[in-house]
Amino acid sequence: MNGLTFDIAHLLAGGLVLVSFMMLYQDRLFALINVFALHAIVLALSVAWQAYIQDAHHLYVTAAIALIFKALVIPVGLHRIIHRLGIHRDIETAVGIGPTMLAGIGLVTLSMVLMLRVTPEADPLAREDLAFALSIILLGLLVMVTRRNAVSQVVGFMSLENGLVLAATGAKGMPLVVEISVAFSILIAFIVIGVFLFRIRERFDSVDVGALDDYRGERR
Amino acid sequence: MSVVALPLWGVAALLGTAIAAVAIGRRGSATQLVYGATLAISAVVLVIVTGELVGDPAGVSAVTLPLGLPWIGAQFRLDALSAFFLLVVNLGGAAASLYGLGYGHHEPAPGRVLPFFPAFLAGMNLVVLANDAFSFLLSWEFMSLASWALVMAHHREQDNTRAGYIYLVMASFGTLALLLAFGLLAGLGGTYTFDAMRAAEPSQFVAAAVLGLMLLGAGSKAGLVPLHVWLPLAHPAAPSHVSALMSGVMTKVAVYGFIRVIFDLLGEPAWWSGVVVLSLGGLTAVLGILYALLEKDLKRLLAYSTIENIGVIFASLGLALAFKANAMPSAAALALTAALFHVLNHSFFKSLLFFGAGAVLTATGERDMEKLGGLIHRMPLTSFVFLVGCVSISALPPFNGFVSEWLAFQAILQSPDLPQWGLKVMVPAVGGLLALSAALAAACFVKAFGITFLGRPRSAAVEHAHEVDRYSLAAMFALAALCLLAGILPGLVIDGLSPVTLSLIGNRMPVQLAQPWLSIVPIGESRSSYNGLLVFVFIAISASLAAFVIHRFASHALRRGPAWGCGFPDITPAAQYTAVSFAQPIRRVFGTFAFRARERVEMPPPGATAPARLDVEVHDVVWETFYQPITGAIGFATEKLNHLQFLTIRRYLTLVFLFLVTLLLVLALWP
Amino acid sequence: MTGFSFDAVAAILLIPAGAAALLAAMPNYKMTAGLNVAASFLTLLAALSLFVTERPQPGQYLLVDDLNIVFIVLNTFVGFTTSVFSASYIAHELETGRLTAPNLRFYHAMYQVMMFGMNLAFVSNNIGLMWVAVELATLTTVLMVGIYRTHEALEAAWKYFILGSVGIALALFGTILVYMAAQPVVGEGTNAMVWTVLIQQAARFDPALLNVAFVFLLLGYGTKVGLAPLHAWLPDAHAEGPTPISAVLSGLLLNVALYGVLRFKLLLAASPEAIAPGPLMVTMGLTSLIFAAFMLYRRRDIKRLFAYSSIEHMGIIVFAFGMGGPLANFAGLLHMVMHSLTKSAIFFAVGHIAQVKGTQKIADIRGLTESHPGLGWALVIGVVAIAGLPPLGIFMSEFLVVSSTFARHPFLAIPLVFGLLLAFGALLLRLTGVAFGEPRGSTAPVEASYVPMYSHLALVFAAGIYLPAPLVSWFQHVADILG
Amino acid sequence: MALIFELAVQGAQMVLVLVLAPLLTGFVRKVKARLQRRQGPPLIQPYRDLLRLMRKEVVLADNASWLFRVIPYLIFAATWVAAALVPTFATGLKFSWTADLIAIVALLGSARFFLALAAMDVGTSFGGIGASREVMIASLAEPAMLLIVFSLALVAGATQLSTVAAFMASPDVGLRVSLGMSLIALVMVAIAENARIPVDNPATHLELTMVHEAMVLEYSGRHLAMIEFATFLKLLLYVSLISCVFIPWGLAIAGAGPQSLVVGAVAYAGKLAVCGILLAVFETAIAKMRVFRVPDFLGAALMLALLGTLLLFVSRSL
Repeated sequence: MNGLTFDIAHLLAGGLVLVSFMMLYQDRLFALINVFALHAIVLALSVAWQAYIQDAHHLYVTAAIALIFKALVIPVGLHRIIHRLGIHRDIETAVGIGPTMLAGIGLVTLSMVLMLRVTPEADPLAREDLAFALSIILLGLLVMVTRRNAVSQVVGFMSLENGLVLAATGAKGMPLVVEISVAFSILIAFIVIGVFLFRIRERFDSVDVGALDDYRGERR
Repeated sequence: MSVVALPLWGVAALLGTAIAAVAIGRRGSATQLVYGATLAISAVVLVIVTGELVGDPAGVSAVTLPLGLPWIGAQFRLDALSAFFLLVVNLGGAAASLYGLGYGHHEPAPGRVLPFFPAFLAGMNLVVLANDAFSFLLSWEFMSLASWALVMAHHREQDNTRAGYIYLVMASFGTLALLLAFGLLAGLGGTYTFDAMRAAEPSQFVAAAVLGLMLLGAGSKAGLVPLHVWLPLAHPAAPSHVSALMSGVMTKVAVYGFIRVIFDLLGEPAWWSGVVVLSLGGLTAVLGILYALLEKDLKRLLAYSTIENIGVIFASLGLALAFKANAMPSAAALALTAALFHVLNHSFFKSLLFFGAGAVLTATGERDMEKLGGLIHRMPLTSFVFLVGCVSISALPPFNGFVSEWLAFQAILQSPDLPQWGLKVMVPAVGGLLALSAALAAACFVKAFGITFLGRPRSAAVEHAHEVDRYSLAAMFALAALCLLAGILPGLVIDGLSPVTLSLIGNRMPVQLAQPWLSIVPIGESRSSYNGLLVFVFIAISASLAAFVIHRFASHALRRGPAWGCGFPDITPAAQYTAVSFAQPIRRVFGTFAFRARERVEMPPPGATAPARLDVEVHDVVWETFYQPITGAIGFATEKLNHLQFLTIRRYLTLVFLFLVTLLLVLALWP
Repeated sequence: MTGFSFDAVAAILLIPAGAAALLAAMPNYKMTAGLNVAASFLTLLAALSLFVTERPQPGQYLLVDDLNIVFIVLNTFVGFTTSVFSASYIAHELETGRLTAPNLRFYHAMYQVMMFGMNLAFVSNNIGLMWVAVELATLTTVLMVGIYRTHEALEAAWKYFILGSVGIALALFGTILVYMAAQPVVGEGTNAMVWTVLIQQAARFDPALLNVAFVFLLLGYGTKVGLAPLHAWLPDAHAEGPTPISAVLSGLLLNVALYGVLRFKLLLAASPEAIAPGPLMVTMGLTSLIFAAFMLYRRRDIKRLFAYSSIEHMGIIVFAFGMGGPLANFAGLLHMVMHSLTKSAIFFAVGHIAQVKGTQKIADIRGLTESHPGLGWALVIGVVAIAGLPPLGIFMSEFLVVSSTFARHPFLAIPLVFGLLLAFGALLLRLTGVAFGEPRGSTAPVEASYVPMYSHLALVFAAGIYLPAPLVSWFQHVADILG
Repeated sequence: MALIFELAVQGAQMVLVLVLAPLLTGFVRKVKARLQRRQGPPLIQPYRDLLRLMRKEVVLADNASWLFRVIPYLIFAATWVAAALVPTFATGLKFSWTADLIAIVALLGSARFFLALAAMDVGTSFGGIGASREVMIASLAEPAMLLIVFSLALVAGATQLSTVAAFMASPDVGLRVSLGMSLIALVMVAIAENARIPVDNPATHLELTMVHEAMVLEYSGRHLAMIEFATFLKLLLYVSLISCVFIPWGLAIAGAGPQSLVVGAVAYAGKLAVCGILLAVFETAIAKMRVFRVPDFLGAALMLALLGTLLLFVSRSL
């Protein structure tokens, strides 16, 4: 029993990492957003699974949040924005795919090494979860770093948040306050980003951060 | 109430005056009130400390106020050393205040001077009184700050702001050096009181480090080469009575700091420390006076000569260290007395000279000697006292400058008894350097007086010059009188200094007032002796005798006529020797190695009508060697780093990301 | 009495919250400004009452101890003075039309929300709650930085937002890790996040987890402290936002984040096998100090200049706490308080200057001591203070940091001194240009009260020469807590 | 009684230098003339010159200041006092301890200081030339002189001339390299200080080469007399200095009886004659050098003196 539950949890978490890699691989915005939706779905599944095995029912809420907001609402919204800004054709990776993938692999191994140093008698499930979560977070950061476009940076950021959620749910009996805060932060993030995109569109033709940088405070 | 409280009350009064000055600075009567107050306060404190120094020489009184660093409080202490330096400070302060009573009226913006002048005096008093590291550094830096504000008084001139900038940066460099020195002395326990430091026995390494740091810290304030660069910029920039204080007194406060730490707190010195200080002193003396010789700005010339005198003082201090390290107390006492005597003398004549320069400045509005000349006719009194100052600073008998110089030479002549060969050989060489600097000083002040006051006026400004007000004259004459007195009655001063040497070295020079005819005898009469009084009397007698005989028997006929000048009728005053041309022979002798001076003469071929040209280029070697590289390096680094202000957000994220990854890697590879 | 004092804590939280709601509803800006001041003042009183009343027992969520009470009082005090300053400042902005009435309503509401967030962060006994509070404060400041809606303001806010939220995420992950470390020992549930519980049990936590956690927390909160190389948001946010916000950012928000770092430093220090947090903090502190010192030289915008000096001082403070030991910790605390007061005072002055001169360009401001003596000399005093010259407070803390460091690790003191001197040179260079020389730009008088500015400077001056004994013993006690 | 005797002797010395100084200069001139196959002026010519100048009226430049008129007396007084403090025929005189060798050098220094000022007072270019060259020469000659004083003092353990002379007369001086060097250096300095060939030519009026003459160019009448007299005194001073330090034999020691004083006086006259002849021979044998060669000349003296001082530590035992 325990073995099976463990395997499934392991599978889902690993799947998340895999999807993160897929995100690294995309160089079109639409594709990126779709993959992110997938990412969110897998997250929702794993959270739900955690909820089931820990029979902590409040986690179902988190799963639902993940499913509804991240898998549906946000991707749709981003699609809209991209259409409105007409930037869906941009190829916007700053670093080549190959190096990015290599870096990603390096990051995953790094997080593995770190987490395996944790004493074994800690709950192995938690350990694996943490390892995966850490790699997802790092990969999300990598996405943000290697993308020029603000939208894709936001996407990368949200995949990072997914990693957080995974970690949080992996932590047994972590009080509700954390989930709330996670949801809350995503909410804020989305609202503020929305506000920004809106404002920025007023002023710039694209949300390209590079365009923003032309308006640095001190010019040389 | 312990004695130390009295000068502290004086300090409080000065600070109160400063605050009051902020309030009343706008009013016309402010100048009178403020300088009157400072004069009164300094005079009172002067009387107190003199009484203390004479009446109760060995007395030590300390007090702790609930201020400053919380767990030790602000500790103050009055002993022989601090009493002597308080005397120097307040004497200078009183003279400057008296001078300011008149000079202050020429101040365009008194609001920028009046509050800071008393604060400056208060700061210097506090430094000398402080008995723990925190209060010492606080007052030290407060002193710098107040003087900085005074340097910035005429802030519209570009040069002054630059001078102020370099000054304050160097000052806080010095303060940080001192801070490190005290950090070492305080040790791990953080015992910041001087008493604790005195008790502690620092290791050889610590002692060496402290000496180095003190040379950096106190040296940069006193103006030791190569840390002197700020001095010739800042001292002239301030109003003249402040310049007098900075040159005549503040540098002495720095010397006090050095003596306090090295002689008092640090315990037994190592013999090589004498070598270091000695050589630095000699170098400073010669370089300082050479700079002064090339200068044509009167106040800057005086500032450079301050550097020279500081060099002389430090050379004597180095001797004292060497003797102290080799357990030759009597010789050490002699050297230390020479140093302190010179401190006193320099505070006299340097203040006097700066007052004179200020008088010239107010009368003509000129500091550039090339535009002066012939002032002796229009400002006879000023020129007389200035002459007295020049003679004293050129170390000529029977004035005071010579006595301290002579004592220093006598101390140098004790060197054969030193065990270390290095010192044996080096001390006379440094003596040669001191002699050289003395001779150059004489040349420098022949130039200063000759170009400024003698000859014919070089600009219209001089034509309308007239004598300065009576306050200024009073201040200058008082100092001139002191110069002569200290010169003809040196025994008084030497005996007055004995408690200081007793407290620092445990020995003193023989009692001088016991000598017949008030002559001074460092060791024994058969070895060496000097009697300023008799020399003065003899010169006076023989001069008047000669004059009498001449006027009795020779002709009185006297006819005024045009100058002879070998029959050359040179009408224009421009044909006179200028400051630069006066220094030219010396520049040719010493300039080539001291300043990498080059002369290029472009002589047109015979028949060509083009004028011949003489180009002289002089390098400030110290600046180019030590400071330009630093500024260059900082400029380069800022240029490079400044790009970090203009990265894209993605790049900033990359920075964060890389930093995170590195830290994680460190953790992963952590054993 | 416990009941009453708990009310004090509650008041500290509830007054800003309520005020925020009210302000959001209120139309008229004069009233809102007044209410803003009033609310901040009440909060200050509540905070002060913590001294006289007996402390509540630490609960699961709230805690008042010697450490955070210092922060709370400082926070509410500067919050109050800044609200006074902002009243006049904002009025001027309204006249010049840079802000509209709705903006102001939003602004004031956000101001109180921010105060609420910061107070909550200080009093929270629960690392999760603390995290929430810190992020709340951060996000509100993001919105206020962007309030002018100029290109520069938007870009600054955007930069702040992206970097800030990455920081948020990292900090959260660190918090989760701490929970993971605590959970096996303390057991599941809220207790594993309660600070007072954690610190008792810390010795038995898994060191490896704690190490990773600390790295993430240091980066997460360090981003808000503005430590190099995580500082990028700070200069622009200071330069482009309204000046009261710059004052609050430098004076308060940085302290909030610093407080977080300190708490977790304690946690790590309590666990013997975990890596010592000291060296890491010392390194980051020195890096920030020297880097900021170099950056100061090329600044042309006066607010950005002082923003970098904030980075520099945060570096010094983190360095001091990293060094540890009674002297250094004392110095760190003192330095933090003094820096908050001085820097906010400087920003008040800069705000007036920018308004009267109509520019933030250093090159266009000259001879202030002549054209506006009150303002100019205040700036001189402020810069002299921030540069660590006596007789002002920062001199004492720098004295203690440098001397104690040199006695223990001479080779750490050298770069420290180097950085200090470098920064001093830059600040003085700019000050000389701004405060002295031929006056340039408008010489119109400033119609705003200098009271907040000079009251801060007066406090700093007083602290520089005399620290009251109770305060000292208090700081010493806290220093001992910090180890 | 003893006191009166001592005072008398002291006074005698003061008068003696005053009387002898012009004679020495006259003697040197005479010998030089003879060496140049000239008749030369009579020995007493300097006295005549002084008297003539005294009788002449003073022509004062229009813009000459009070300083210009005071200075000649100051110079004369300072030089006279200095000269009177150097033992001539007897050591340990009543006031010989008033000033040691360093002070004597400094006295001459102040005389020079004022002379240079006087040169600059009228404001002609020649005064400037003279003054600036004079201080340049002095800036090298004075340190050299002081180093010589050092080496003497390090040998004799005193700067008190009487003591030094007594020590040099005593047998335990021994033969020392450094003393020889100091002697040479001292002679070179003396030549420079007294403006003799090759450094300067006391007899020339060729502006570009002259130093001392350029300074006193504006003086006339009694003022010039004072300055001339001071010059004579200076020469005598240096000669008696050299003789009392390096050929101290015959000097009457402190508190000696009249007969030994007489011996001392005779010996002193002999020394003066010898030195005068040597000086004359040297001056006729050598040519005047360019002004900017002078630093090299004096630099050599400086180096010699320094070397002498340093060699002391090596050759001490000898």
